[in-house]
Amino acid sequence: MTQGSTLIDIAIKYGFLALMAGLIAFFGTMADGFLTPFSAVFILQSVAITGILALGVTATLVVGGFDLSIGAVATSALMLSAYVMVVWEQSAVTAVLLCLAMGAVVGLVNGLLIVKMKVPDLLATLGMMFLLVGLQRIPTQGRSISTGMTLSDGDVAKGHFSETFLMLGRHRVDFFAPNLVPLSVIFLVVIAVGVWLFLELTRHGRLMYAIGSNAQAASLAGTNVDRYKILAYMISGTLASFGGVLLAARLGRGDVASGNNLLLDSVAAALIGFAVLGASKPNAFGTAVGALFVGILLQGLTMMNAPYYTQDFVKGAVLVVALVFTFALSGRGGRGRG
Amino acid sequence: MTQGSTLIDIAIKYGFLALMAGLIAFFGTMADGFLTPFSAVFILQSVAITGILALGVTATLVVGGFDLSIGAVATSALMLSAYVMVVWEQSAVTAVLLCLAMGAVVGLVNGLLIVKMKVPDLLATLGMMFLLVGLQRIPTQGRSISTGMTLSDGDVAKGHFSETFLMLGRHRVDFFAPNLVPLSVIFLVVIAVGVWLFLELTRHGRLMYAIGSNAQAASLAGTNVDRYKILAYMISGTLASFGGVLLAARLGRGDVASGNNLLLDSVAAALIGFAVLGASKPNAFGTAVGALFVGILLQGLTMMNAPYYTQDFVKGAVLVVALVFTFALSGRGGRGRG
Amino acid sequence: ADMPKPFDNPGKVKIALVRYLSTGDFFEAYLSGVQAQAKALGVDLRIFDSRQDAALQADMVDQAIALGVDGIIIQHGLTESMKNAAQRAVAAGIKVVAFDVDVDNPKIPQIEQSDRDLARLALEQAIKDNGNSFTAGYVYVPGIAPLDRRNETWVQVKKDNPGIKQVAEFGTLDNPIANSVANQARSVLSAHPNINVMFAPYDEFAKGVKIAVDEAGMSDRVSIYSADISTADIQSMREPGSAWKATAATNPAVVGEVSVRSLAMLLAGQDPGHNVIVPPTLITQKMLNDLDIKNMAELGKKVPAFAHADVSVPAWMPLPQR
Amino acid sequence: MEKAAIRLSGLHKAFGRNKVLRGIDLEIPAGQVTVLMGANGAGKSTLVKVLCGVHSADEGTVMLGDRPFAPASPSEALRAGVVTVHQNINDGVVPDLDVASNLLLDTLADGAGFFLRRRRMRDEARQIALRVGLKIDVGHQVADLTLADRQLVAIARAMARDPQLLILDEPTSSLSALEAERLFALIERLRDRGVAVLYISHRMSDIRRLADRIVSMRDGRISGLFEEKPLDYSGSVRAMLGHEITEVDIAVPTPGRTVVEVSDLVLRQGARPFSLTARENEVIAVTGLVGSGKSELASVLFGLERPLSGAVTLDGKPHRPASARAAIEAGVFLCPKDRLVNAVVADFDITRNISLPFTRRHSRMSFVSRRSERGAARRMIDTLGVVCQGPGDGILTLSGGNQQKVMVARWMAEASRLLILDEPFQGVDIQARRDIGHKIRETAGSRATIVFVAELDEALEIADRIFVMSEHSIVGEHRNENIDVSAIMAEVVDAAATRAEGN
Ligand SMILES: Nc1ncnc2c1ncn2[C@@H]1O[C@H](COP(=O)(O)OP(=O)(O)OP(=O)(O)O)[C@@H](O)[C@H]1O
Ligand SMILES: Nc1ncnc2c1ncn2[C@@H]1O[C@H](COP(=O)(O)OP(=O)(O)OP(=O)(O)O)[C@@H](O)[C@H]1O
Ligand SMILES: [Mg+2]
Ligand SMILES: [Mg+2]
Repeated sequence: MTQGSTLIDIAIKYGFLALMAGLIAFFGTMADGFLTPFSAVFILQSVAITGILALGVTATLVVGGFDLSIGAVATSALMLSAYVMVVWEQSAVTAVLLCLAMGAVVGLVNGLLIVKMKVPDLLATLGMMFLLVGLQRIPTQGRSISTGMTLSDGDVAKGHFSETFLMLGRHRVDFFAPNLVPLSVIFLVVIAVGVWLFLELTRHGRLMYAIGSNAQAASLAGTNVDRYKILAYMISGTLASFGGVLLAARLGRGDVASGNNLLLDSVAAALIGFAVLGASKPNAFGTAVGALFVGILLQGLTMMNAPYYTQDFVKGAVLVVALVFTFALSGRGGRGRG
Repeated sequence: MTQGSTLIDIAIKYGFLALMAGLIAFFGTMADGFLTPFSAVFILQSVAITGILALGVTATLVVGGFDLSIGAVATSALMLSAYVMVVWEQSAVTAVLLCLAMGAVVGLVNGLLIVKMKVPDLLATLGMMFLLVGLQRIPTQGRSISTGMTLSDGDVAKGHFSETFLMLGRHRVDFFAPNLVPLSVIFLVVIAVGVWLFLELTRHGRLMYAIGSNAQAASLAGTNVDRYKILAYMISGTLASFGGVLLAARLGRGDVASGNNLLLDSVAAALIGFAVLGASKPNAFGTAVGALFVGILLQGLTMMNAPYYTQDFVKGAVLVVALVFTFALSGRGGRGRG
Repeated sequence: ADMPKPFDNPGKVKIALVRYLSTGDFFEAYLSGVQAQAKALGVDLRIFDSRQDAALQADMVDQAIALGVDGIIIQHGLTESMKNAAQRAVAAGIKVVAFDVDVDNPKIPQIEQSDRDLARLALEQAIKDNGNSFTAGYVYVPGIAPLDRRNETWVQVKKDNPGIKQVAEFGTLDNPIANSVANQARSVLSAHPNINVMFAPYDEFAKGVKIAVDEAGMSDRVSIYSADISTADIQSMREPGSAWKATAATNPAVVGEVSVRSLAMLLAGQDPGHNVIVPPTLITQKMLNDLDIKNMAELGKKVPAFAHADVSVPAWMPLPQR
Repeated sequence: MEKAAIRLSGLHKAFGRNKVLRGIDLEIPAGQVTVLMGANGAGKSTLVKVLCGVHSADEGTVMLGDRPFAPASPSEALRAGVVTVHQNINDGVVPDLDVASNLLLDTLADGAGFFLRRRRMRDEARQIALRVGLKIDVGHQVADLTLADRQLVAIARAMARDPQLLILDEPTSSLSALEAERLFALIERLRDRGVAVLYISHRMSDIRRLADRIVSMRDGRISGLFEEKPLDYSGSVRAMLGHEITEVDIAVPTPGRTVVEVSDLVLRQGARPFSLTARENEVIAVTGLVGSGKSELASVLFGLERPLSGAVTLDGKPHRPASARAAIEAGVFLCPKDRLVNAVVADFDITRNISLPFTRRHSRMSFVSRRSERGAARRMIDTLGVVCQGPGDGILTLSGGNQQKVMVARWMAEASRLLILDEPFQGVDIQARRDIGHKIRETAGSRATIVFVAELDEALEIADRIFVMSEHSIVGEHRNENIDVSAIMAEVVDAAATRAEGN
C-alpha cells in the first residue's frame, strides 16, 4: 500500500545512488586521476577493512542487535596474528586460523551474554570492547610486535610475518591491467556477495530478519531465536577478526591501536546502508555501498588536498544530508534504532 | 507480581551496589590512602565531566533514543569557549552562555533530524558527531587555542582564559577540610540530583519514560512526543556542552586532542546504570553510580600501580561480570537496546 | 659508591611518574627507561596514568602530593593544565622535573628531546640525498605539541630552500594511524605522482606513507624522512628497496633514564640545569644495513650515542645495567 | 466419541505467588471443536502457552496421543503438531517482512534447505492466503496491513500446518463477521479431517456457531464440562463466572443537550457525506465491517486526521483539534483499538498507565503526587473490576482482558465531553463486558459517548442508538428499542456485497 507518487518513490530508491554518482562526477572533474581504474581499485582497497567489519555489524543489526566490540576484535586479531607469527614463530595458516577462531569465540561469548545472560547488546559488547582493548596489550606490556623485538624474558623475537600472510594484504591480481586488484579487495567483494546472499536469499537470512523485526513472533513460529542471534554475533566477530588479519597483513606488524575509528567508520557504513535503495533497514548491499561512499568521499577530498578536519566535516554533512533526503522522503524511519 | 524468592530480588536490587562496596573495601585494604576524603573527592572529580555527559545521554535513552554526538559536542564547547575568550577576547560569561547555546542548538538539530526528518537516532547523531569533529577544527586549522597563538591572518591572539572561567574547573570549596571539594564535583552532584528529580518525580520525566516505552501510546494519550524527544536531545546537548566548558576550565586551553574517550566512557556509565537497583532501564541514579563505579575502579587500580592496559581489561571484565550478575538474575533484560 | 642523602637509604625515597600519553611504543620505551633508572637507584616508583586526559593528569599531581612522594616526573601534558599543579607540588616542597611539557616554572628542570633538532637532522639528510629542490609531501596534524615544534623547523627549512615545493599536506590521528595515513598517502600519490620526498616527522606517519608508497609501486622514486624509531621501524627501513631513507630519533628509554637522573640530582640537592636536552641521533637506512642492526637493543649496542646520553650523570649516580 | 488427541492431568503453573493454573484435568478429543471459556485472568492463555512450549508447567503431565508431551520451545511443539494462534496478534506476525514470508515463517523455521525458493514460496503463500480469503498481494509488507489482515495472516499460517492439535486464542478479536465466518468454515473442515481444535473466545456468537463441547474454566481450575447436545450455553457461562450473568436491559433515556454535531463529513475521496449528532446522556454505537471507516471517523473526532470536507462542532463551537493533546483539552477522549500498539505502556505499572493522559492533574509544579495517582488508580480498579494484586502491578502481568479494562479505566478516570471508545471490548469476557458497558452507561449523563464496535451483539448491549457504517459513510440509524437485527445485518452485508461487486 505505497502512498504518494512514483516520483518520490524513485527519489527514495535511487536518491542515494544518484548522490554518489554526483560525487563521483564532481571529483572526476575536480581531481586529476580520480577517474582511473587505479583510483577505483584504491578506493576499494581503502574501504576493504572497514567494509568487512561493517558487513559483520550488519548481521547483528539484522537480528536487532548491535556489536560495539568489532573494532577491538579487529585490533586483537592484528595483535594476535603478529604474536603467533613473530613470538611463537608459527605459520601464516596457524595465525589466520587462530585469529578467526578468536573472533568466532568472542562473537560466541557476546551472543551468550546477550541471549543467555540477557545482558542488553550495547552493554555486553561495550564490556567486551574494553576487555579486549586491555587484553590484547597484556602479552607485550602494551608494545607493538615486530621481528627483533625484545620479549619480557629478555629474548629476542625471531619469528617474522610470513610472505604468505603478507600476500593477504599486499598481493595483487591481474585484472584488466596487470597487478591491479589487491587480494583484500577481492575478499571484500566475495564477503559482501556472500553476506548479501546469506541475508537476502537463504532461509537463515530471512529468519534473521524476522527476529530483528519481531523476535517474539519469530520464536512462536518455531525459530530458534537464541541460536540465530548467537550466529549473528559470531559472523560479526569472525568478520571483524578477518578484517584485523587483513590489517596486520597490510601493516606487516602488530601495532597497538584502539579500534575506535574502525568501529565508528564501520558503524557509519552499516547505518548509511539503511538509506540505500530506500531499504530503511540493515542490508548487505547498502552496507557495501555505504562503505564505498565514505571511501570515495575521503579519496576525493584527500586528492583535492582538503585537510583532515574538513574531511570529517564533509563526511558528517554529506551523511546528514543524504539521510535527511532518504528518510524524510520515505517518511517512515524504518527500524529506527539501528 | 514479582516472581521468585525475595533473596533473588535483593540480589538483583543491591547486587551492583554490593559489588561496589566490595570494590571499595578491597582497594581500601590494598591501596594506601584510598579511604581518605581526599581520594573520594578525587574520584568524584575524575568522573565529573563523564558523569555530566552520561546524565545527558540518559535523558535520550529514556525517550528511546541515543546520542552519539555528546563527545563531539563537549570538545566543540571546549574549543568554542577557548575561541571566544582567547581570539574574540570576550568574558567568561559570554563564553559559557555561547557554549550552552551551542549545545542546545546541536541538541535541537539532532532532535529535529530525528523527529521531523525521521532519521534514525544513531544515524543522525553519528552524522552530527562527524560534522562537529570537523567543524570545531576549522576556525583554527586544527591547532589548539591558547594565548599568544598566531591566528590565520598573522595576528597574535591576545585574549586569555579569565580567572572566573578557570574557577569553574579549578576552584575548591571548603567542606570538612579546607579547599577540599572542587566546583566541578558540586556541579556533578547538582546536575545528577536535578536530572534525577526531573526524570523520576516530575510529570515531564514520566511522559518521557512513557515515550521510551511506547511512543505511539504516549502520543495517543495526548503527549507531545516530538517536543519531548527534542527536549531530551537538547538536555543531552546542553549538558554535554557544559561538560566541555568544565573541561576547558580545567585545561585552560582549547586542546583539540582532549576528550577522545568522553563518548565511550559516558555511554558506559549510562548503560551500567541499567544494572543499578535492578532498574533494567535508563535512570539518573544508576548513571551517576555507574560513573562513580568506573571512577573508583580506575582510581583503585592506579593506586595499585596497574598499567593502563590492565585497567581497560579490568574495567571490561568487571563490567561484564556485574552485568551478567544483574541481568541474568533478573532474567528480563529490560529495555534491551539501550 | 658513597651515596648522597637521601639515596643512602633509597627504599625510603618515593617518586611518581605522572603520564599524559601512554599508548604506543615510544611511551612504553620511555617508561622502561624510567623504571630501569629507578631500579638502579633503588627508589620506590609510582605510576599515574591519565590516558590523555589533561585535567585528570593535573589531579594526579595532587594525588601524588597527598601520597607524600619526594619527587615527581611530569611526562607530557598541556602547559595550561599542568602549570598550577606543578607549582602546587613545588610549594609542597616536592622536587619536580617535566618531560616534553613546558610547565613555565624556574624551579622545574625541563627535560627535552629536542623536536626541532629531530626535524633538522632528518631534513638535512633529505637535502643531502635529494638536493635542495624537490617536490615534497608533508604529513602533519596540528595541535600536537611535538608535531607543532617539528613543523616550525619544516616551515623554516622550506623558507631557506625555495626549491622545495610542498604539493600536499595531509595527516590524521585516526586509529590505527599507519593504516589511515596509508589511505591518505595513496590518494596523495595518485594526485601528485611527481612527489619524490615525503617528510613524515612521526614514525606512525612514516609507516603509513611507506605502505602507500609500496602499494603504489613507487618505492624507487620516493624517499621518506621521519622522526622517532622502534624495532618495527628498523625492520621497515631495512626492507629491500625500502623508501624510508632516514629517521632522527632520541632513544625514549634514554630520555626516561635522564628524567629520573635529573630528578635524583634535584633530590640530592644538585642542579641538573634548567634545560636538560637529550641530543637526537640520525639513523639512516645505510647505517642500519652497514652495521646490520635488527632491533633497538642492537641499535643501542652498535650506536653508543643512541644507547646512553651523557646527561645528568654525576659521579655517584648508579646507571642501569645493560 | 473419538479418542483423545491430548490429555492434560494435574497441570499447575504459578507466576511467583500468583497461582494461575491450579490443577487442570482436561481432554481434547480429535475431530471436535472444544471451546474453552473463562473470565479474564482465568488462565486460558497461560494454559495455551504451556501447551505450545512458551511456559513449562510447574506440575502435571500432558499426553499427546499416547506419548508424554512437554515442549521446551515453540518449535518443539510445532514439530509435534501442536499449532497455536496467539491472542496477541503482534505475537503472530513479523511486520518488516512480506506476507509470503510471514505465511511460511514456521516452514522456514524448521525447514530444510539453505536457499529460499522464492517462486515456490510465493505460490504456496498465495494458496495459503486464498484459503482464508486473504485478498492481498503476498509481496506486501505486513507492516502496511491492517490489524485484521495481520490476524488473518497469523491464522492462515496455522491453518496451513495440517496440525494434530490446533489452538486458537481469541482469533476473531479483530475480524468482522464475514471474515469470521470464513474462518469457521475452515475450522470445520479441519475438524472433519480429525484435527483436535481448542478454541478460546469471549464471543457467544462464535461459541454457538462452533462448539462441539464446551469447557469452562474458573480461577485456574476446570469448572464445567458440557458435551451433551444441545449444549448448555447458559450453564457454561454460569460455570465460568460462578454465578448468573447479569442481564442487560437497555432503557433508552431522554438525551440531554447536544454535544457533538457532525455535518456533511466526507472521510475520503468518493465516500458519501454524512451527518450525526451526539447528545449528553446517550450512548451511540457505530458498527460496520472491518475497514468500513470506523476508526477513521474516531480519528477525525480526536484530531488525528482531517476529513476531506464537512464540519464538526463541540458544544456549538467548531471542533477542529490539531492534535490529541488539543482534543483532550477540549474534553474529547479516545480510547483507541489495538491496546498493545496504541495504548499499553509496557514499562509502567497500572497506576502510571491510568494516570498517563492526566499527569497534570496529579501533579503540583510538575511534581507528580504518587498518592493522588494511586488513589485514582485504586478507584478505577474497583470501578471496573480489574483483576490484579494491586495498583503497582506491571501492566504486562495482567491478563489481556484486564489490560483492556485498565485502558478503558484510563479514559473514564476523568470527566469528558465526548468519550470515544474504539473496540473497547477487545478480549474482554462476557461479565466484564457487561460491567464495563454498565459503567459506561451509568456515567454517561454528563457527556456524549460513541462506541465503535464491529460486533453487532456488543452494539446492542450498550447503545441507545446504533449507526451502521459502510464505505466510509453512515448508512443507517436505529434506535435500540425493539430493534430489527436483520435489517441492520442487511445494511452491513448489503454494503459488503456492493463492495465485493465493485472489486
Ligand atoms: N508472564 C506473566 N507474569 C506474571 N503473571 C502472569 C504472566 N502471564 C499471565 N500472568 C497472570 O496469570 C493470570 C492468567 O492470565 P491469562 O493470560 O492466562 O488469562 P486469560 O484467561 O487468558 O485471560 P484473558 O481472557 O483476559 O485473555 C493473570 O492473573 C495474569 O496476571
Ligand atoms: N495508515 C493506513 N494506510 C493505508 N490504509 C489505511 C491506513 N489506515 C487505514 N487504512 C485503510 O482504511 C480503511 C478504513 O480503516 P479503518 O481503520 O478506519 O476501518 P475500521 O472500520 O475502523 O476497521 P477496524 O474494524 O479494523 O477498526 C481500511 O481499508 C484500511 O485498510
Ligand atoms: Mg488470554
Ligand atoms: Mg476500527
